[in-house]
Amino acid sequence: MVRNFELTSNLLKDVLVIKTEGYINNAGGEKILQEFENHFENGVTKVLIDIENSRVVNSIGISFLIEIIEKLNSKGGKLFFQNLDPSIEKTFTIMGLFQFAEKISTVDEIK
Amino acid sequence: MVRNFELTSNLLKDVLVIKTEGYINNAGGEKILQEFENHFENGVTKVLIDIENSRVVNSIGISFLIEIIEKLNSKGGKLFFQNLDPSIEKTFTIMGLFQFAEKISTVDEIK
Amino acid sequence: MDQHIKLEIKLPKVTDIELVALDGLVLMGRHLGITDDKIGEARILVTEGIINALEHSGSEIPYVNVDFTMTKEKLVILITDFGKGFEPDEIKEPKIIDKFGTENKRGWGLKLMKSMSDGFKIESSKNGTKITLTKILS
Amino acid sequence: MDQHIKLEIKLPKVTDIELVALDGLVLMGRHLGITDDKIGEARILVTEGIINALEHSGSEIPYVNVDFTMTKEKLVILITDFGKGFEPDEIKEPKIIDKFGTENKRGWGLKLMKSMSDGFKIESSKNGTKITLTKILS
Ligand SMILES: Nc1ncnc2c1ncn2[C@@H]1O[C@H](COP(=O)(O)OP(=O)(O)O)[C@@H](O)[C@H]1O
Ligand SMILES: Nc1ncnc2c1ncn2[C@@H]1O[C@H](COP(=O)(O)OP(=O)(O)O)[C@@H](O)[C@H]1O
Repeated sequence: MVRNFELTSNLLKDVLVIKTEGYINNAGGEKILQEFENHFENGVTKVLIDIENSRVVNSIGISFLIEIIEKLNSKGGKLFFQNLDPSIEKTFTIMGLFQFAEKISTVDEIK
Repeated sequence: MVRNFELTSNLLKDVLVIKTEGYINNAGGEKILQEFENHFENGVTKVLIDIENSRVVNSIGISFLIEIIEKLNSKGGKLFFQNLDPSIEKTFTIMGLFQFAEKISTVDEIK
Repeated sequence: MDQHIKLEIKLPKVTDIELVALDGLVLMGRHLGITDDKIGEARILVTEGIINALEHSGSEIPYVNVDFTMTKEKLVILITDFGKGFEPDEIKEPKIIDKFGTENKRGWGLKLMKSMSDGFKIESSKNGTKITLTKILS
Repeated sequence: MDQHIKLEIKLPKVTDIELVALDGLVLMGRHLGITDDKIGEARILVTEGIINALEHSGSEIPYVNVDFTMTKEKLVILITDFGKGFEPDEIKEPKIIDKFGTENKRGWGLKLMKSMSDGFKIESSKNGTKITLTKILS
Protein backbone atom coordinates (compact mmCIF):
# COMPACT_ATOMS: atom_id res chain seq x y z
CA MET A 1 0.00 0.00 0.00
CA VAL A 2 0.91 3.62 -0.47
CA ARG A 3 2.74 5.00 2.56
CA ASN A 4 3.41 8.57 3.58
CA PHE A 5 6.92 9.94 3.80
CA GLU A 6 8.36 9.99 7.29
CA LEU A 7 11.74 10.61 8.82
CA THR A 8 13.47 10.18 12.13
CA SER A 9 16.72 11.85 13.08
CA ASN A 10 19.22 11.71 15.89
CA LEU A 11 22.69 13.01 16.69
CA LEU A 12 25.42 10.38 16.96
CA LYS A 13 28.25 12.43 18.46
CA ASP A 14 28.67 15.22 15.89
CA VAL A 15 26.90 13.38 13.05
CA LEU A 16 23.26 14.09 12.25
CA VAL A 17 21.68 10.79 11.14
CA ILE A 18 18.45 11.14 9.18
CA LYS A 19 16.55 7.95 8.44
CA THR A 20 13.87 8.29 5.80
CA GLU A 21 10.86 6.13 5.07
CA GLY A 22 8.68 6.28 1.97
CA TYR A 23 8.77 8.19 -1.30
CA ILE A 24 11.38 10.97 -1.53
CA ASN A 25 9.32 13.29 -3.74
CA ASN A 26 9.05 17.07 -3.60
CA ALA A 27 7.43 17.04 -0.16
CA GLY A 28 9.82 14.37 1.14
CA GLY A 29 12.88 16.24 -0.09
CA GLU A 30 11.61 19.41 1.54
CA LYS A 31 11.19 17.62 4.87
CA ILE A 32 14.74 16.30 4.74
CA LEU A 33 16.06 19.80 3.97
CA GLN A 34 14.01 21.25 6.82
CA GLU A 35 15.32 18.70 9.30
CA PHE A 36 18.86 19.35 8.10
CA GLU A 37 18.49 23.12 8.46
CA ASN A 38 17.24 22.82 12.03
CA HIS A 39 20.54 21.21 12.97
CA PHE A 40 22.77 23.10 10.54
CA GLU A 41 21.81 26.30 12.32
CA ASN A 42 23.19 24.73 15.49
CA GLY A 43 26.52 23.99 13.84
CA VAL A 44 26.15 20.43 12.58
CA THR A 45 28.38 19.85 9.53
CA LYS A 46 28.32 16.07 9.12
CA VAL A 47 25.11 14.48 7.91
CA LEU A 48 24.28 10.86 7.19
CA ILE A 49 21.11 10.01 5.31
CA ASP A 50 20.00 6.40 5.61
CA ILE A 51 17.53 5.70 2.82
CA GLU A 52 17.09 1.97 3.32
CA ASN A 53 13.34 2.40 3.70
CA SER A 54 12.90 4.80 0.80
CA ARG A 55 12.68 2.58 -2.23
CA VAL A 56 11.23 5.28 -4.45
CA VAL A 57 12.83 8.64 -5.18
CA ASN A 58 12.42 11.27 -7.87
CA SER A 59 14.76 13.93 -9.17
CA ILE A 60 12.74 16.73 -7.59
CA GLY A 61 13.18 15.16 -4.16
CA ILE A 62 16.88 14.60 -4.77
CA SER A 63 17.36 18.21 -5.86
CA PHE A 64 16.82 19.20 -2.21
CA LEU A 65 19.86 17.09 -1.32
CA ILE A 66 21.92 19.29 -3.64
CA GLU A 67 20.91 22.22 -1.49
CA ILE A 68 22.11 20.33 1.58
CA ILE A 69 25.42 19.57 -0.14
CA GLU A 70 25.83 23.23 -1.08
CA LYS A 71 25.26 24.41 2.49
CA LEU A 72 27.58 21.77 3.95
CA ASN A 73 30.31 22.67 1.42
CA SER A 74 30.17 26.29 2.55
CA LYS A 75 31.16 25.18 6.08
CA GLY A 76 33.63 22.45 5.12
CA GLY A 77 31.07 19.80 6.06
CA LYS A 78 29.99 16.67 4.22
CA LEU A 79 26.96 14.58 3.32
CA PHE A 80 27.05 10.77 3.57
CA PHE A 81 24.63 8.12 2.38
CA GLN A 82 23.92 4.67 3.75
CA ASN A 83 21.92 1.75 2.36
CA LEU A 84 21.57 2.98 -1.19
CA ASP A 85 19.83 0.56 -3.48
CA PRO A 86 21.67 0.07 -6.79
CA SER A 87 19.31 2.08 -8.99
CA ILE A 88 19.24 4.98 -6.53
CA GLU A 89 23.04 4.88 -6.35
CA LYS A 90 23.15 5.03 -10.14
CA THR A 91 20.76 8.01 -10.07
CA PHE A 92 23.03 9.85 -7.63
CA THR A 93 26.06 9.02 -9.79
CA ILE A 94 24.42 10.41 -12.93
CA MET A 95 23.49 13.58 -11.06
CA GLY A 96 27.05 13.94 -9.84
CA LEU A 97 26.23 13.79 -6.13
CA PHE A 98 29.27 11.63 -5.39
CA GLN A 99 31.57 14.46 -6.49
CA PHE A 100 30.66 15.98 -3.12
CA ALA A 101 28.90 13.31 -1.07
CA GLU A 102 30.10 9.87 -0.02
CA LYS A 103 28.57 6.43 0.27
CA ILE A 104 29.46 4.59 3.45
CA SER A 105 28.54 1.29 5.10
CA THR A 106 28.46 2.29 8.76
CA VAL A 107 28.41 5.55 10.64
CA ASP A 108 31.82 4.68 12.14
CA GLU A 109 33.44 5.45 8.80
CA ILE A 110 32.75 9.14 9.40
CA LYS A 111 35.80 10.74 11.04
CA MET B 1 6.03 -0.55 -3.07
CA VAL B 2 4.69 -4.03 -3.50
CA ARG B 3 5.74 -6.31 -0.66
CA ASN B 4 5.68 -10.09 -0.43
CA PHE B 5 3.52 -11.88 2.10
CA GLU B 6 5.33 -12.96 5.24
CA LEU B 7 4.36 -14.35 8.59
CA THR B 8 5.92 -14.94 11.97
CA SER B 9 4.45 -17.18 14.64
CA ASN B 10 5.07 -18.04 18.25
CA LEU B 11 3.41 -19.87 21.09
CA LEU B 12 2.27 -17.76 24.03
CA LYS B 13 1.45 -20.46 26.60
CA ASP B 14 -1.15 -22.54 24.76
CA VAL B 15 -2.05 -19.87 22.17
CA LEU B 16 -0.51 -19.90 18.70
CA VAL B 17 -0.01 -16.28 17.64
CA ILE B 18 0.42 -15.74 13.90
CA LYS B 19 1.42 -12.25 12.79
CA THR B 20 0.98 -11.62 9.09
CA GLU B 21 2.53 -9.00 6.84
CA GLY B 22 1.45 -8.12 3.31
CA TYR B 23 -1.36 -9.17 1.03
CA ILE B 24 -3.50 -12.11 2.23
CA ASN B 25 -4.22 -13.54 -1.21
CA ASN B 26 -4.41 -17.18 -2.28
CA ALA B 27 -0.71 -17.78 -1.53
CA GLY B 28 -0.87 -15.82 1.73
CA GLY B 29 -3.95 -17.70 2.94
CA GLU B 30 -2.28 -21.01 2.12
CA LYS B 31 0.80 -20.05 4.17
CA ILE B 32 -1.35 -19.17 7.18
CA LEU B 33 -3.20 -22.50 6.89
CA GLN B 34 0.11 -24.36 6.61
CA GLU B 35 1.53 -22.67 9.69
CA PHE B 36 -1.67 -23.42 11.58
CA GLU B 37 -1.60 -27.09 10.58
CA ASN B 38 1.98 -27.54 11.76
CA HIS B 39 0.85 -26.59 15.27
CA PHE B 40 -2.64 -28.09 15.14
CA GLU B 41 -1.04 -31.51 14.65
CA ASN B 42 0.74 -30.93 17.94
CA GLY B 43 -2.50 -30.22 19.76
CA VAL B 44 -2.82 -26.42 19.60
CA THR B 45 -6.51 -25.40 19.70
CA LYS B 46 -6.30 -21.65 20.34
CA VAL B 47 -5.07 -19.45 17.54
CA LEU B 48 -4.69 -15.70 17.36
CA ILE B 49 -4.10 -14.03 14.00
CA ASP B 50 -2.73 -10.50 14.19
CA ILE B 51 -3.29 -8.84 10.83
CA GLU B 52 -2.18 -5.32 11.70
CA ASN B 53 0.38 -5.37 8.89
CA SER B 54 -1.88 -6.91 6.27
CA ARG B 55 -3.84 -4.01 4.89
CA VAL B 56 -4.98 -5.89 1.80
CA VAL B 57 -6.94 -9.15 1.80
CA ASN B 58 -9.10 -10.96 -0.70
CA SER B 59 -11.87 -13.48 -0.29
CA ILE B 60 -9.74 -16.33 -1.63
CA GLY B 61 -7.15 -15.70 1.08
CA ILE B 62 -9.85 -15.47 3.74
CA SER B 63 -11.43 -18.73 2.60
CA PHE B 64 -8.38 -20.50 4.06
CA LEU B 65 -9.32 -19.05 7.44
CA ILE B 66 -12.67 -20.85 7.17
CA GLU B 67 -10.73 -24.09 6.92
CA ILE B 68 -8.84 -23.16 10.09
CA ILE B 69 -12.14 -22.40 11.86
CA GLU B 70 -13.57 -25.75 10.75
CA LYS B 71 -10.59 -27.68 12.07
CA LEU B 72 -10.56 -25.78 15.37
CA ASN B 73 -14.31 -26.35 15.80
CA SER B 74 -13.80 -30.08 15.48
CA LYS B 75 -11.54 -30.02 18.57
CA GLY B 76 -13.47 -27.45 20.60
CA GLY B 77 -10.85 -24.81 19.81
CA LYS B 78 -11.23 -21.23 18.65
CA LEU B 79 -9.80 -18.64 16.28
CA PHE B 80 -9.20 -15.04 17.44
CA PHE B 81 -8.31 -11.91 15.50
CA GLN B 82 -6.39 -8.86 16.59
CA ASN B 83 -5.88 -5.46 14.94
CA LEU B 84 -8.58 -5.72 12.31
CA ASP B 85 -8.98 -2.63 10.21
CA PRO B 86 -12.62 -1.55 9.85
CA SER B 87 -13.11 -2.68 6.24
CA ILE B 88 -11.52 -6.07 6.91
CA GLU B 89 -13.71 -6.47 9.99
CA LYS B 90 -16.74 -5.69 7.84
CA THR B 91 -15.57 -8.29 5.30
CA PHE B 92 -15.30 -10.94 8.03
CA THR B 93 -18.75 -9.97 9.33
CA ILE B 94 -20.34 -10.33 5.90
CA MET B 95 -18.70 -13.73 5.47
CA GLY B 96 -20.00 -14.81 8.88
CA LEU B 97 -16.59 -15.49 10.42
CA PHE B 98 -17.63 -13.95 13.74
CA GLN B 99 -20.25 -16.66 14.19
CA PHE B 100 -17.25 -18.83 15.08
CA ALA B 101 -14.25 -16.57 15.55
CA GLU B 102 -13.76 -13.67 17.96
CA LYS B 103 -12.19 -10.24 17.78
CA ILE B 104 -10.02 -9.36 20.76
CA SER B 105 -7.77 -6.49 21.81
CA THR B 106 -5.00 -8.35 23.64
CA VAL B 107 -3.91 -11.94 23.87
CA ASP B 108 -4.74 -11.87 27.61
CA GLU B 109 -8.44 -11.99 26.75
CA ILE B 110 -8.00 -15.59 25.65
CA LYS B 111 -8.79 -17.88 28.58
CA MET C 1 -18.25 22.62 -9.92
CA ASP C 2 -17.60 19.25 -8.43
CA GLN C 3 -14.13 17.90 -9.03
CA HIS C 4 -14.27 14.73 -10.99
CA ILE C 5 -11.24 12.50 -11.50
CA LYS C 6 -10.81 9.43 -13.62
CA LEU C 7 -8.31 6.61 -13.65
CA GLU C 8 -8.42 4.04 -16.41
CA ILE C 9 -6.32 0.89 -16.36
CA LYS C 10 -5.97 -2.09 -18.65
CA LEU C 11 -4.49 -4.79 -16.45
CA PRO C 12 -2.71 -7.90 -17.74
CA LYS C 13 -3.28 -11.28 -16.10
CA VAL C 14 -0.36 -11.15 -13.67
CA THR C 15 -0.31 -12.26 -10.01
CA ASP C 16 -1.44 -9.52 -7.59
CA ILE C 17 -1.88 -6.98 -10.41
CA GLU C 18 -5.05 -5.76 -8.65
CA LEU C 19 -2.68 -3.91 -6.28
CA VAL C 20 -2.07 -1.41 -9.08
CA ALA C 21 -5.72 -0.42 -9.06
CA LEU C 22 -5.82 -0.31 -5.26
CA ASP C 23 -2.94 2.16 -5.13
CA GLY C 24 -4.72 4.37 -7.63
CA LEU C 25 -7.85 4.28 -5.52
CA VAL C 26 -5.96 5.23 -2.36
CA LEU C 27 -4.18 8.13 -4.09
CA MET C 28 -7.36 9.49 -5.62
CA GLY C 29 -9.12 9.18 -2.29
CA ARG C 30 -6.33 11.07 -0.57
CA HIS C 31 -6.47 13.78 -3.24
CA LEU C 32 -10.19 14.32 -2.63
CA GLY C 33 -9.95 13.91 1.14
CA ILE C 34 -12.09 10.77 1.36
CA THR C 35 -12.04 8.91 4.71
CA ASP C 36 -9.90 5.79 5.09
CA ASP C 37 -12.97 3.73 5.97
CA LYS C 38 -14.77 4.55 2.73
CA ILE C 39 -11.66 3.90 0.68
CA GLY C 40 -11.06 0.69 2.64
CA GLU C 41 -14.48 -0.63 1.67
CA ALA C 42 -14.02 0.48 -1.92
CA ARG C 43 -10.73 -1.43 -1.96
CA ILE C 44 -12.56 -4.64 -1.08
CA LEU C 45 -14.98 -4.09 -3.96
CA VAL C 46 -12.19 -3.45 -6.44
CA THR C 47 -10.12 -6.40 -5.28
CA GLU C 48 -13.01 -8.85 -5.56
CA GLY C 49 -14.15 -7.50 -8.91
CA ILE C 50 -10.70 -7.70 -10.44
CA ILE C 51 -9.77 -11.16 -9.18
CA ASN C 52 -13.03 -12.54 -10.55
CA ALA C 53 -12.49 -10.86 -13.88
CA LEU C 54 -8.88 -12.03 -14.12
CA GLU C 55 -9.78 -15.58 -13.18
CA HIS C 56 -12.40 -15.70 -15.90
CA SER C 57 -10.86 -13.46 -18.54
CA GLY C 58 -10.38 -15.65 -21.58
CA SER C 59 -6.97 -16.84 -22.71
CA GLU C 60 -7.44 -14.90 -25.93
CA ILE C 61 -7.81 -11.54 -24.23
CA PRO C 62 -6.09 -12.00 -20.86
CA TYR C 63 -6.75 -8.42 -19.83
CA VAL C 64 -9.21 -6.64 -17.59
CA ASN C 65 -10.26 -3.02 -17.87
CA VAL C 66 -10.77 -1.08 -14.67
CA ASP C 67 -12.19 2.45 -14.76
CA PHE C 68 -12.69 4.68 -11.76
CA THR C 69 -14.66 7.89 -11.68
CA MET C 70 -14.44 9.65 -8.34
CA THR C 71 -15.90 12.81 -6.87
CA LYS C 72 -16.02 13.80 -3.21
CA GLU C 73 -19.51 12.30 -3.12
CA LYS C 74 -19.33 9.12 -5.15
CA LEU C 75 -17.09 6.49 -6.69
CA VAL C 76 -18.12 4.52 -9.75
CA ILE C 77 -16.04 1.44 -10.59
CA LEU C 78 -16.35 -0.35 -13.92
CA ILE C 79 -14.63 -3.70 -14.36
CA THR C 80 -14.76 -5.40 -17.74
CA ASP C 81 -13.41 -8.77 -18.81
CA PHE C 82 -13.56 -10.72 -22.05
CA GLY C 83 -14.17 -14.16 -20.63
CA LYS C 84 -17.04 -16.59 -21.19
CA GLY C 85 -19.51 -14.77 -18.95
CA PHE C 86 -21.90 -16.30 -16.39
CA GLU C 87 -25.48 -16.25 -15.17
CA PRO C 88 -25.48 -14.32 -11.84
CA ASP C 89 -28.94 -15.62 -10.87
CA GLU C 90 -27.60 -19.16 -10.87
CA ILE C 91 -24.99 -18.41 -8.21
CA LYS C 92 -26.17 -19.59 -4.80
CA GLU C 93 -25.76 -17.23 -1.83
CA PRO C 94 -22.81 -18.54 0.21
CA LYS C 95 -23.13 -19.37 3.92
CA ILE C 96 -20.19 -20.16 6.14
CA ILE C 97 -21.92 -23.21 7.66
CA ASP C 98 -22.46 -24.69 4.20
CA LYS C 99 -18.72 -24.42 3.59
CA PHE C 100 -17.85 -26.72 6.49
CA GLY C 101 -17.29 -30.28 5.34
CA THR C 102 -16.81 -29.27 1.72
CA GLU C 103 -13.53 -29.05 -0.12
CA ASN C 104 -14.02 -25.58 -1.59
CA LYS C 105 -14.46 -22.73 0.86
CA ARG C 106 -14.55 -20.06 -1.83
CA GLY C 107 -17.47 -18.24 -3.43
CA TRP C 108 -17.58 -14.94 -1.49
CA GLY C 109 -16.70 -12.30 -4.07
CA LEU C 110 -20.18 -11.53 -5.40
CA LYS C 111 -21.68 -11.48 -1.91
CA LEU C 112 -19.02 -9.05 -0.68
CA MET C 113 -19.51 -6.76 -3.67
CA LYS C 114 -23.28 -6.80 -3.21
CA SER C 115 -23.10 -6.19 0.55
CA MET C 116 -20.42 -3.54 0.64
CA SER C 117 -21.40 -1.41 -2.35
CA ASP C 118 -24.20 1.10 -2.73
CA GLY C 119 -24.96 -0.14 -6.22
CA PHE C 120 -24.00 -3.31 -8.06
CA LYS C 121 -24.88 -4.25 -11.61
CA ILE C 122 -23.67 -7.21 -13.66
CA GLU C 123 -23.91 -7.36 -17.44
CA SER C 124 -22.66 -10.69 -18.72
CA SER C 125 -22.72 -12.45 -22.05
CA LYS C 126 -20.63 -15.10 -23.75
CA ASN C 127 -18.25 -12.32 -24.81
CA GLY C 128 -17.45 -11.18 -21.33
CA THR C 129 -18.67 -9.53 -18.18
CA LYS C 130 -18.97 -5.93 -17.10
CA ILE C 131 -19.68 -5.04 -13.52
CA THR C 132 -20.56 -1.57 -12.29
CA LEU C 133 -20.04 -0.84 -8.63
CA THR C 134 -21.08 2.37 -6.92
CA LYS C 135 -19.90 3.56 -3.54
CA ILE C 136 -21.20 6.66 -1.81
CA LEU C 137 -18.22 8.49 -0.29
CA SER C 138 -19.72 11.48 1.49
CA MET D 1 6.81 -17.63 -28.63
CA ASP D 2 8.00 -14.88 -26.38
CA GLN D 3 5.58 -13.85 -23.67
CA HIS D 4 4.54 -10.32 -24.14
CA ILE D 5 2.55 -8.39 -21.53
CA LYS D 6 0.99 -4.98 -21.67
CA LEU D 7 -0.21 -2.56 -19.05
CA GLU D 8 -2.00 0.61 -20.10
CA ILE D 9 -2.87 3.37 -17.68
CA LYS D 10 -4.52 6.75 -18.01
CA LEU D 11 -3.39 8.64 -14.93
CA PRO D 12 -5.12 11.72 -13.52
CA LYS D 13 -3.08 14.64 -12.18
CA VAL D 14 -3.01 13.57 -8.55
CA THR D 15 -0.07 13.73 -6.11
CA ASP D 16 2.17 10.64 -6.25
CA ILE D 17 -0.04 8.95 -8.86
CA GLU D 18 3.13 7.71 -10.60
CA LEU D 19 3.30 5.08 -7.84
CA VAL D 20 0.44 3.28 -9.60
CA ALA D 21 2.60 2.76 -12.67
CA LEU D 22 5.60 1.74 -10.56
CA ASP D 23 3.63 -1.02 -8.86
CA GLY D 24 2.52 -2.32 -12.23
CA LEU D 25 6.10 -2.37 -13.41
CA VAL D 26 7.28 -4.29 -10.35
CA LEU D 27 4.48 -6.87 -10.65
CA MET D 28 5.09 -7.42 -14.37
CA GLY D 29 8.81 -7.73 -13.74
CA ARG D 30 8.19 -10.30 -11.02
CA HIS D 31 5.88 -12.23 -13.35
CA LEU D 32 8.58 -12.45 -16.02
CA GLY D 33 11.42 -13.02 -13.55
CA ILE D 34 13.29 -9.79 -14.33
CA THR D 35 16.07 -8.82 -11.89
CA ASP D 36 15.43 -6.18 -9.24
CA ASP D 37 18.26 -4.03 -10.62
CA LYS D 38 16.75 -3.80 -14.09
CA ILE D 39 13.31 -3.05 -12.69
CA GLY D 40 14.84 -0.52 -10.31
CA GLU D 41 16.36 1.40 -13.22
CA ALA D 42 13.15 1.15 -15.21
CA ARG D 43 11.32 2.61 -12.20
CA ILE D 44 13.51 5.69 -12.31
CA LEU D 45 12.71 6.17 -16.02
CA VAL D 46 8.98 5.81 -15.44
CA THR D 47 8.95 8.13 -12.44
CA GLU D 48 10.81 10.90 -14.25
CA GLY D 49 8.75 10.57 -17.41
CA ILE D 50 5.45 10.70 -15.56
CA ILE D 51 6.27 13.62 -13.27
CA ASN D 52 7.39 15.68 -16.26
CA ALA D 53 4.27 14.80 -18.18
CA LEU D 54 1.99 15.56 -15.22
CA GLU D 55 3.70 18.86 -14.51
CA HIS D 56 3.24 19.95 -18.09
CA SER D 57 -0.05 18.26 -18.98
CA GLY D 58 -2.44 21.05 -19.81
CA SER D 59 -5.26 22.07 -17.53
CA GLU D 60 -7.73 21.05 -20.22
CA ILE D 61 -6.58 17.45 -20.34
CA PRO D 62 -4.97 16.86 -16.95
CA TYR D 63 -4.19 13.22 -17.76
CA VAL D 64 -1.14 11.27 -18.80
CA ASN D 65 -1.14 7.98 -20.67
CA VAL D 66 1.42 5.40 -19.69
CA ASP D 67 1.81 2.20 -21.70
CA PHE D 68 4.19 -0.64 -20.88
CA THR D 69 5.07 -3.51 -23.17
CA MET D 70 7.32 -6.05 -21.51
CA THR D 71 8.98 -9.28 -22.56
CA LYS D 72 11.77 -11.12 -20.77
CA GLU D 73 14.18 -9.26 -23.05
CA LYS D 74 12.87 -5.74 -23.31
CA LEU D 75 10.61 -3.10 -21.84
CA VAL D 76 9.11 -0.32 -23.92
CA ILE D 77 7.54 2.59 -22.04
CA LEU D 78 5.36 5.16 -23.77
CA ILE D 79 4.37 8.30 -21.87
CA THR D 80 2.01 10.78 -23.51
CA ASP D 81 0.77 14.12 -22.26
CA PHE D 82 -1.44 16.80 -23.77
CA GLY D 83 0.46 19.85 -22.59
CA LYS D 84 2.06 22.68 -24.53
CA GLY D 85 5.14 20.68 -25.60
CA PHE D 86 8.77 21.81 -25.61
CA GLU D 87 11.93 21.87 -27.70
CA PRO D 88 14.29 19.22 -26.24
CA ASP D 89 17.34 20.65 -28.04
CA GLU D 90 16.93 23.90 -26.14
CA ILE D 91 17.29 22.20 -22.76
CA LYS D 92 20.81 22.66 -21.40
CA GLU D 93 22.58 19.61 -19.94
CA PRO D 94 22.49 20.01 -16.14
CA LYS D 95 25.68 19.93 -14.04
CA ILE D 96 25.68 19.80 -10.28
CA ILE D 97 28.31 22.58 -10.00
CA ASP D 98 26.12 24.90 -12.04
CA LYS D 99 23.29 24.35 -9.56
CA PHE D 100 25.28 25.74 -6.63
CA GLY D 101 24.49 29.38 -6.01
CA THR D 102 21.25 29.23 -7.97
CA GLU D 103 17.76 29.07 -6.54
CA ASN D 104 16.50 26.15 -8.62
CA LYS D 105 18.35 22.85 -8.24
CA ARG D 106 15.99 20.96 -10.54
CA GLY D 107 16.36 19.96 -14.19
CA TRP D 108 17.52 16.32 -13.95
CA GLY D 109 14.67 14.31 -15.42
CA LEU D 110 15.70 14.30 -19.08
CA LYS D 111 19.33 13.57 -18.23
CA LEU D 112 18.34 10.62 -16.03
CA MET D 113 16.04 9.21 -18.71
CA LYS D 114 18.73 9.60 -21.37
CA SER D 115 21.47 8.06 -19.21
CA MET D 116 19.55 5.17 -17.72
CA SER D 117 17.58 3.98 -20.74
CA ASP D 118 18.74 1.99 -23.74
CA GLY D 119 16.65 4.13 -26.05
CA PHE D 120 14.99 7.51 -25.59
CA LYS D 121 12.88 9.38 -28.10
CA ILE D 122 10.90 12.59 -27.62
CA GLU D 123 8.13 13.70 -29.97
CA SER D 124 6.77 17.06 -28.92
CA SER D 125 4.44 19.60 -30.46
CA LYS D 126 2.14 22.31 -29.17
CA ASN D 127 -0.49 19.60 -28.64
CA GLY D 128 1.60 17.56 -26.28
CA THR D 129 4.59 15.34 -25.80
CA LYS D 130 5.17 11.65 -26.29
CA ILE D 131 8.30 9.99 -24.97
CA THR D 132 9.36 6.46 -25.80
CA LEU D 133 11.82 4.79 -23.46
CA THR D 134 13.41 1.41 -24.07
CA LYS D 135 15.15 -0.69 -21.47
CA ILE D 136 16.92 -3.96 -22.23
CA LEU D 137 16.05 -6.45 -19.49
CA SER D 138 17.99 -9.58 -20.36
N1 LIG E 1 -16.25 -12.05 -14.29
C1 LIG E 1 -16.77 -13.30 -14.26
N2 LIG E 1 -16.80 -14.06 -15.38
C2 LIG E 1 -17.32 -15.32 -15.35
N3 LIG E 1 -17.81 -15.89 -14.24
C3 LIG E 1 -17.80 -15.19 -13.09
C4 LIG E 1 -17.29 -13.86 -13.03
N4 LIG E 1 -17.41 -13.42 -11.76
C5 LIG E 1 -17.97 -14.42 -11.07
N5 LIG E 1 -18.23 -15.49 -11.85
C6 LIG E 1 -18.86 -16.78 -11.45
O1 LIG E 1 -19.50 -16.62 -10.22
C7 LIG E 1 -18.97 -17.51 -9.25
C8 LIG E 1 -18.96 -16.88 -7.88
O2 LIG E 1 -18.04 -15.82 -7.85
P1 LIG E 1 -17.54 -15.27 -6.46
O3 LIG E 1 -18.71 -15.02 -5.59
O4 LIG E 1 -16.66 -14.11 -6.73
O5 LIG E 1 -16.69 -16.44 -5.80
P2 LIG E 1 -15.43 -17.24 -6.36
O6 LIG E 1 -14.80 -16.42 -7.43
O7 LIG E 1 -14.57 -17.42 -5.17
O8 LIG E 1 -15.99 -18.55 -6.85
C9 LIG E 1 -17.59 -17.87 -9.76
O9 LIG E 1 -17.15 -19.12 -9.29
C10 LIG E 1 -17.83 -17.87 -11.27
O10 LIG E 1 -18.42 -19.09 -11.68
N1 LIG F 1 6.44 16.55 -21.05
C1 LIG F 1 6.94 17.79 -21.12
N2 LIG F 1 6.19 18.81 -21.63
C2 LIG F 1 6.67 20.06 -21.69
N3 LIG F 1 7.91 20.41 -21.29
C3 LIG F 1 8.71 19.45 -20.79
C4 LIG F 1 8.27 18.11 -20.68
N4 LIG F 1 9.29 17.38 -20.17
C5 LIG F 1 10.30 18.24 -19.96
N5 LIG F 1 9.97 19.49 -20.33
C6 LIG F 1 10.82 20.70 -20.28
O1 LIG F 1 12.16 20.30 -20.10
C7 LIG F 1 12.68 20.87 -18.89
C8 LIG F 1 13.67 19.91 -18.27
O2 LIG F 1 13.00 18.78 -17.77
P1 LIG F 1 13.68 17.84 -16.72
O3 LIG F 1 15.05 17.54 -17.19
O4 LIG F 1 12.81 16.69 -16.49
O5 LIG F 1 13.82 18.70 -15.40
P2 LIG F 1 12.70 19.46 -14.53
O6 LIG F 1 11.38 18.85 -14.86
O7 LIG F 1 13.11 19.24 -13.14
O8 LIG F 1 12.83 20.91 -14.93
C9 LIG F 1 11.47 21.18 -18.05
O9 LIG F 1 11.73 22.18 -17.12
C10 LIG F 1 10.45 21.58 -19.10
O10 LIG F 1 10.65 22.92 -19.49
